[in-house]
Amino acid sequence: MQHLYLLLAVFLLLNLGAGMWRVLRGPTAADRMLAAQLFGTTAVAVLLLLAELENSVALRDVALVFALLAAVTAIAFVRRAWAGTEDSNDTR
Amino acid sequence: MEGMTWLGWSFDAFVGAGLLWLAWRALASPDLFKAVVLFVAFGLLLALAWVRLEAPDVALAEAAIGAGLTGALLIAALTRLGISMASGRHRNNNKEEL
Amino acid sequence: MAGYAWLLRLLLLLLAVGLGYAVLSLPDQAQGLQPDVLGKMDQSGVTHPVTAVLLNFRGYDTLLEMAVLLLALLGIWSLGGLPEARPESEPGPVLGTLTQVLVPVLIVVAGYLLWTGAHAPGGAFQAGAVLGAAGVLLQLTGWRLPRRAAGHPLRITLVAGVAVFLIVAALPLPGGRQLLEYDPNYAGVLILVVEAFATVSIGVTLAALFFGADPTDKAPK
Amino acid sequence: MSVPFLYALVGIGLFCLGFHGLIVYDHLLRKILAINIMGSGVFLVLVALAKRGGEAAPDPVPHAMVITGIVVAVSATALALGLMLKVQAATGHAVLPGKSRD
Repeated sequence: MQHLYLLLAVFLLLNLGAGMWRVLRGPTAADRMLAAQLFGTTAVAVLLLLAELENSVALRDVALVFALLAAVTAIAFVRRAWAGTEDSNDTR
Repeated sequence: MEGMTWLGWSFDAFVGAGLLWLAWRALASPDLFKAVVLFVAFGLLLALAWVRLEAPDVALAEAAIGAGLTGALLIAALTRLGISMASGRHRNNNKEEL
Repeated sequence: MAGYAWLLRLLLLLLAVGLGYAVLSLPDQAQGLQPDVLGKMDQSGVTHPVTAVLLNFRGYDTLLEMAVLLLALLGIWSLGGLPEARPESEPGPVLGTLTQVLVPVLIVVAGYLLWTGAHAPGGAFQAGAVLGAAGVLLQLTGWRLPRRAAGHPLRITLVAGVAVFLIVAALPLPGGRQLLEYDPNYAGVLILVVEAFATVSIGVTLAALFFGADPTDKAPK
Repeated sequence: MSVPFLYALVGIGLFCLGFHGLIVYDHLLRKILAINIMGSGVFLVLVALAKRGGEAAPDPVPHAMVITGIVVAVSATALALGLMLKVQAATGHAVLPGKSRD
């Protein structure tokens, strides 16, 4: 079981590479931002796997804080950067 | 436990390589918005490094500040600079090739 | 500059190699200060080593660190306001509901982190950061500090953390003991009081840093 | 070579990468990112070296220092961003005076 958890954590970490590709390619800022959000979600999953692995309550707290606060950057982006730009309806 | 240590090592190696690569791309990419997003992702990966180093206190602080505050601060500053999100270039007439 | 790029890279490579050599030549096994900290844990008033170091054994660091936070805020306020990005629209229904749900949850989580810091990872800085994020979220949805709260109430909240810490630090002085030398019998309660005020002050300071100007200022240009 | 030393070396790498970026790039936002990356490298070295006790719990003193360091870093970043915006408002460019505008 322990092997499986760590294997899954490594697999999720590799998934981040796929997200990276979106951050680098874009093409719009929203694509990059969503990819960064995907990073956050994957990190929560990795943290929960590590919490099971080490049987640690503290790591679940870290995952909780992560999940709660990942939204703040996205909202900052939507409110400050994206709303009102001339190309926010852009479908490129 | 042979496979366990091997998996642990590969996990650490991925995290370390990812950190260095994200830092390099964040500094070198010509688009400032991309740099900020890469820096936010760098903070997320750093929190995983703290967890692997048995520092959950530091991971909590990094999760709260790296995921929430730094990203919001940088994005707010970027908009106040007048950088258009679509191209990463300045919107006002003093065109700068970034 | 371009001609010296290779020289710069060479020097930095030398620096990296030197630092790497220094780190690798350190002993493979080292306990550091961990035995000292664990040996004194029963006098600290808490059971989590990191909290004991932060608020008892190395209390000076934490006290001055909170003063640094205030200094950063004073620095931003003395810039006289930052250019406003653009007039903000009303938050949509999704964002409004999300904020209504998320902000109370963030406050509860901050309280939990503060409380759990005595015996497990957590504490004033983490709780303060979560609280600060709640403040940032409120500002992003268009909420602004009410006019009457922006003057003295805000300032008192900002300095409360440092002020309470200083008072608690000075309490042992009349008894002939040193600054920050808590009585082990009351250390747990004192640390919780200091942490509670520090959490609120850190949270409000971080939110004010995001706002970027003294809210009592006349509207910046 | 063990796991803590791997992370310590990554920390050194981050420090030098950030140092390089701080010198080479002219845009102030990039310089701020570079300083943050340098700081993260230092934190990584500190926390990694705290974990050299093998199976024993890591040294809590560097952890406490890094936690305060993270909070100070974010407040310094906020101040630096404010100064950058003022430089831009005064000169029209977010670069240091006397620097080329690239």
